Parts: sequence; structure tokens; C-alpha cells
Amino acid sequence: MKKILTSFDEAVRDIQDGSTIMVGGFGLVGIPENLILALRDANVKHLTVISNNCGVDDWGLGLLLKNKQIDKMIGSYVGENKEFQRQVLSGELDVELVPQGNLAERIRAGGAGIPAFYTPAGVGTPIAERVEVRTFDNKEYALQTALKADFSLVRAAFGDTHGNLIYNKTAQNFNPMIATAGQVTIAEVEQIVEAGSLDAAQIHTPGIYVQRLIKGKQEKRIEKLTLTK
Amino acid sequence: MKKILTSFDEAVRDIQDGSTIMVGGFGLVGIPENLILALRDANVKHLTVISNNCGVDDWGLGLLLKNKQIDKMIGSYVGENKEFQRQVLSGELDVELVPQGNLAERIRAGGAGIPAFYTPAGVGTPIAERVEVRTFDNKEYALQTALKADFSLVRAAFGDTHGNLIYNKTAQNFNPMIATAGQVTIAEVEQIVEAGSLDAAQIHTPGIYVQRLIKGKQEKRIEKLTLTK
Amino acid sequence: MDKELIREKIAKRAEQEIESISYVNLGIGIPTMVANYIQPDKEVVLQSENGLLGIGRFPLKEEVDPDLINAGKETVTATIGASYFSSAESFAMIRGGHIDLAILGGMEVSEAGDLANWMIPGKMIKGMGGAMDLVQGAKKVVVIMDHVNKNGDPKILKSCTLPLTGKKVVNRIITDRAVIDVSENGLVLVEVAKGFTIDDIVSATEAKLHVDENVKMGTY
Amino acid sequence: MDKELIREKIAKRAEQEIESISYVNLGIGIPTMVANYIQPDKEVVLQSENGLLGIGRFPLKEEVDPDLINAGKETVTATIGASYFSSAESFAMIRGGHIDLAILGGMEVSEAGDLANWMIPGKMIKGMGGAMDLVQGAKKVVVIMDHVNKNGDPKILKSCTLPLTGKKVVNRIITDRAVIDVSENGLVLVEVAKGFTIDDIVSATEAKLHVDENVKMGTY
Repeated sequence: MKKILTSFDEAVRDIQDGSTIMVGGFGLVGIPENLILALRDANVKHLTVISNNCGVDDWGLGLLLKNKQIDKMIGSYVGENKEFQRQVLSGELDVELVPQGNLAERIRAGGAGIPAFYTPAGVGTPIAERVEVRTFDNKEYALQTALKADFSLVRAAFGDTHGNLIYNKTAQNFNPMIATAGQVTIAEVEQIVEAGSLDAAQIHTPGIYVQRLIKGKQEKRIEKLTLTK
Repeated sequence: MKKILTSFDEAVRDIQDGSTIMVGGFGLVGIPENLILALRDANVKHLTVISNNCGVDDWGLGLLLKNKQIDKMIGSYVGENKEFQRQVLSGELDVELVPQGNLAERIRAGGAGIPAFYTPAGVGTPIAERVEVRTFDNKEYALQTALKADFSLVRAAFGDTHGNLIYNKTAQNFNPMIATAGQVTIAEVEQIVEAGSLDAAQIHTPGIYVQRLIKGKQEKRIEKLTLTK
Repeated sequence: MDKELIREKIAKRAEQEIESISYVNLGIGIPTMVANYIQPDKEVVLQSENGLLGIGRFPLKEEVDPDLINAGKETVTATIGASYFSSAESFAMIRGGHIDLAILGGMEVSEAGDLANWMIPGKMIKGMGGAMDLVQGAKKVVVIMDHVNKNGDPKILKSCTLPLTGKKVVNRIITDRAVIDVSENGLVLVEVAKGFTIDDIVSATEAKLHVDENVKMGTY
Repeated sequence: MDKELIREKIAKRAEQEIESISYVNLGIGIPTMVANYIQPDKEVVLQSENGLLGIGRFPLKEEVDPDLINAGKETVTATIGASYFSSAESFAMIRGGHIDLAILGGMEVSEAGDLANWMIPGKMIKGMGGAMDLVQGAKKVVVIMDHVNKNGDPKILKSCTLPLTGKKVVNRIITDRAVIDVSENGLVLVEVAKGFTIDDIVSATEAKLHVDENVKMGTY
């Protein structure tokens, strides 16, 4: 039932200059590695990227940054990336920092048809200076609007032929919401299985949200290896 | 780690006259049957009940209705219950009808610390007459406020000793959101298993939301048996 | 024609609205019957707002699971590739514009595409269920109903007299007598059922009806 | 005392804030270290805002799963009874008041309980991550930090000079020198660490400090 692709270049071919894209992942965990590589190779420019982080200098979204493909970044934590700093300070890159919970909820709202909602995070701080603040039950909340994208790129452990996705452990993170908020959602999955192979009660992302599926081998780079000796 | 009870009377003992309770289920599917029976026996009065439906005349929340324990009902569809109609027409019962999606989202918001959000459902209809209507991107939306409860009563198929819950098929329905929105959440489960028996990636309701667990045998009455001959 | 045959006729015509590779929500009543007529070559996934994507046929006696129902509370099965989820997720899906088509019953539809289908003042209080969410969220909303009520009075009106389910939400009306589109310029008659003339339809419709230049006669 | 020992001292004192049978979120840095000192008889579940309830110890080499990290992006394990979920669910949990305690680092705390811990104008842009959500959502917020900065200047101020993370959000401050509660009437000194006097603390604190009548000396 779903379009199952074999070429990553083809998967991202209609992403054009100036598109807004959302990309799943937290740090380097759960990022659609090969879709990002294909986007780098496609060399599309002036992207607005919505993602919790912006990769590291030589992996993940950092690759698009290095290649100067991103005009604007909306995320919650970008501290791991030196090139990011350089581009912001030089005025090449516009950045909107959003509290992580607001970011997650704004993306969910985008997929769920909720144009705006109120949240306490950021009230009384610089980030709420230009938004409506309103009191409910004696507590102040800031109005937050939904985020949507032209294309959503997500990564899952399993995808079935109906587009149903299951994520592995903390590689879930932003992927389920991002899958709902793209006009077109492209899922890079570690394994493609026949519909019916996954337990219907255990699907994280129902297939209705996924327009394209492609299988990709993951490097899964580890940012901070910490061990119990 | 969680309080596992064996007496349903004890499970509902601190629910007092005038409490607001939320009850999971859609029709008679996924309702916490034994918790409702115990509430009937406890004979607490003046309850405000938040639930999608209100049972049928002789089962589910219909039992509390028959026993005149409910002062106010907030739900989306109450058409299956003759006693409900009688009490509303006689002025004994106050009812607030809410579009089903608004109801689900208002309960989710209650559990998620979102005091209010905007939704299109109901705009231009009698139910949005007394709420703020606001335009985003040329479409009108109505402001909806969060719903919370003193006690949430849910039913799951499996519960583990850390309070993690897994629901069966469409018996999930309103239960996951209701579990998050109660000051105290009491879960009636078909089976209690040791922590670690359930797959961590497949938990529908994380244990943090559940304060009490109790095992209950379910009748699972069928409202409309429809068969392929 | 007897009532059951009329219902069948409407349901069969409504089936033509369903495109292959689409996600569809069918309301309670005649809309649910539409499922019986879906062409086997169409890939269609039916959504049930109580938390199921992939409604299957009714169960055999030995397949009945009391925990598996549709939004009409009827026992059903799930298709291969189905998924279950919460009511919040289900309505996020509906409200977020992910459902391609919703087919609902109607009491009244207005010239502007307003729909009334949930309450008659003074009668039994039932509740709107998910109808108000569906009419706002689905990409296309088709209302199926009898062309006139029991007294023979039009149900397609200049403006609705009953409390609304949604304002300007209907895209197409399919009745036992005609198919009518809601356009920016008002209602457009696009098909007339067998045994009726254009004049029959116009006189049984209170709202102003533009007749499409390519109106098709006797299509169903 | 060397830096590592001071960090350890603060972390150990902070551990006393954790009650048995509670859900706790530990921030990045020294707060993460607190986990190492949790008394084995306490039943504590650690939440990680990237979608894990039940953070376990760091993995053995053979246990490493690159898909399993904490919010500081360190490889971890999950405890028995853990659960994974999305970021939206994780922050619903945090924002909704389900986390009993959040322990965070701080750059500055004000008399009113304002916290600044996410940015220094003109320096590297990092972002606030989940800190702004955590300080608003957790039932109790404990800030742990050095009492004074590298130049010996107070970090507990009449009002913060850095951009805020949250306004009136801190319940308790634990430093290398003292434990201070934020009350409706201002800051209250409740404990003084070994080797310091009440006067030491008062003079190293810019904000007005009320000394609790039961202030405890040399507790850690």
C-alpha cells in the first residue's frame, strides 16, 4: 500500500530550495542518517530545519550546516556544533530557540490540527517576550503556535508495508510527532516487514502518517560513550 | 513499587461525596467494571463524572445514574441510556456535551499541564456560543480548557508492579489520557505481572501516572453483537 | 422502492466517492453500510474514531472479541496492517487533516454547506459524539441522506433550522434522488438518480440549486 | 578541597532531597552525578526527558546500545520496569506535574526563586533544552551549584543579571557551602556546610538571607 523506495536520492528528490523540513532525533540518536546524507548530496539550499538539535560538525544535520544549506534552524539545544556557532555569529544562519517541551508540543499540535495552545515554559524569560501571556487559575502561560513542515524525515526500527512504524528505545524521541506534522513524511527504517508482522496494539506511528518508506543501514554514531567498568 | 490492592471497596474508599471522577471506556468497552460496582456500593453522591458515555441502564456508569449518585455528567454521547434522559428532563442531572475529539484533547491537556488550546470542532455551533473564538490562518477555532479529576478510574489488560499499563485493542480508547489527568489514578487490570515482564517500548501508560492497581475479573458485556454469517 | 433498497442505493452511490489508497471514516447508520460495497480492487483503510485504523468485516461467531468494536459499538475485526491507539491520537489524526474522506448522515444541509445532524431540540439528548470533529478535520466531507423528510419536506435548505454540527463543512450531498456539490457559488446539481427529472430535484430542494452544465441523468 | 570532591559533596547532599517512591529528573552535569549516591533502600525512578522513565546505570561494554541514551546524550541502560515514550509524552509528564523532583544546575538564583542557567549573552549559543519546561513542571525544583563564581562573587543575588530560565521556580538551593530555601518571605538559610559559619554564608550571598531558627551547622 505504501510507496517503498530503494533510492535515497529519489526519496528526497522533490525537496526544493526554501522548503521547511522537520527531522527526527535527539542528539545523534534516532536521526534518519541516510535521508540527511541524500539531502546533502542533493545540495538544496535555503532550508528551514525544525529539529531538537543540529547534529555535530561532521554528522547528522551538521552536514547540511557545513554545506550551507540551512537558512533557519528551530531547535532546543545546539551546543554540540561549532560550525553552528560560527554561522549564527556571522549572520549566515537564523536561529529560533524553543524550550524542548514547547517544541515537542508545537510539532504535535501541527500534526493534530491544533493551531495554538498555552504552556508555562518560558514565561518570564526572554523567549516569551513577544508572545501573548495569559493567566489561567492564577498561573501565567504563554501562547505557542503549531509547527508544520513541507517534509518530515523520520527514522524507525521497523516499518511495515502499510507504513506502520515502531521505534527502538530512546530513538523514538521526536520522531512520532514529526511523522504527523509533515505534508509529506518520509520514513527511513532499519527493517521493512510485511503488514501484519507488527502487533497492531504496539504501533508507535500508524501508517496514515507515512507517505514513503525506505530501508537504510544505520551507522548509529555514539556521541558520548559512558561505561560502567 | 505500586500499591496493589485486593479489595475494590478499599480502592475507592476515599472517593467522597462531591468528587470529580473520570472513567475510561467507549460504550461498555474498556470500562473499569468492578471499580464502578464498588462506587455504586459505596453510595457516594453528588459526583461529577467525566466519561465519553454514561453506560447503559443496567451496566457501567448507568448503575451510578440509576442510584442517583451523579449530579453532573461531561461526555460526548449519552444516547444509549433511558434513565439518563429522564434525569436530564426532570432537572436532576446536569449535562455538558463535548465533541468527542475536544473531550479527548481536554483530558490529555489536563494531564499534560496545558491549561487551554484551540480547536475547530464546534465552531459555529451552539456549543461554541459561550467560548472565545479566534482566527488562525483564516480558520476559526474555539478555546477549550483542560479537564482534570480528583480520581481517575481506568481499565487495562496488563499492569505490572511498577504501574505500567497495556490496553487491549479498542479497549484503549480514553483510558490513557484519563490515567494522566487524575489526582489519584486507580487502574483495574485483567492481569498483574512482575515489572520487567512487559516490553518497555510497548507500554501504553507509564507507571508514573498510576497510584493504585487492582486485579479484576471482567464481564465485558457486548452492546451490539454483529456477526458475519 | 422499499426503505432498505433506498439505503442500499445511497450507500452504493456513496462508495464511488472512495478513492483507492485512501483513509476513510464512515459515520454510524447508512454510512457504515457503505463499507459493504467497497470495490475489492480499491485499497481503502477505514478509521474508527474509538481508536482503530483498519476496520475489518464483522467477526465470525468464534472471532468475537468484546474489546474490539467500531464507533457504532458493533463488534468488528481488524484488517491486516491495522493499528490501535487512544482517542486523543484518533482525533489528532482526524483534526490534523489526515483522513481523506468522511461520510456522514445528515438531518439538514444548507446552501452554504452547513450541516445539522446531531440534535432535535426537545427530543432525546444523545450528544454529538465525534461528528463535530470529523466535519472539521476530514479533507472531504460527504453527507448522505434522504432528499426529503418523512413529511416530504426538503432537507436541503437555504439555512438549517436545527442546531448545527458544523458551519460550511459539507463538500457533497448524496441523496436517494441526486448528487449535489457545495461550491463557493452555492449548490450545484451534478447527478440525478434514475426515475427523477431535474425539475423533481429542484422542487424537492428548498435551497437554490445551480444545475451543472454536465449534469448526468440516471446515474444510479 | 579539590573541584571533584566539592562536586561529590554537593551531589551527596542533594541526594538527601530524594524521597523513596518518587520520580526524579536529574539535569546534566553535577545533577547527573547525584544518581551515583542514591541510597539502595530508596525506590526512585529517574526520568530522562528524551523519553525514558527508569534510567539505569551506565552500560557494560557489551551492553552498549547506541539507541539508548539519557538527556545528556550519554549511553545508559534501562531499569527493570522502565518505559520508553516520545518527547511529547515526556514533556506532558513533566509539564503536567507528574515529576516529584527536578535537580538542576544553576548560574544565578534570585531572592524570589528566579533561575538563570541557560545562557550568557555574547557567549556560545547552546539553547535551553528542557530546562524551562522542567522548572515549571516539576513539583519541587532544587538547584545545585557553587555558592560563588570563579571570581568569588555571589551567585545568589537580589535579582538575576543573566536571562532567566524561569521566574519564581526554585524551591531550594544547595551549594558547596549551604542549603537555602526559597520561601514566600525570601531566602531562608537552613543548613551550613562543614567549615563555614553563618556569617561566611551571609557575606558570600548578595540576596538577603533569613537565618532559620533551627539552622543546622556542619551537616555536610
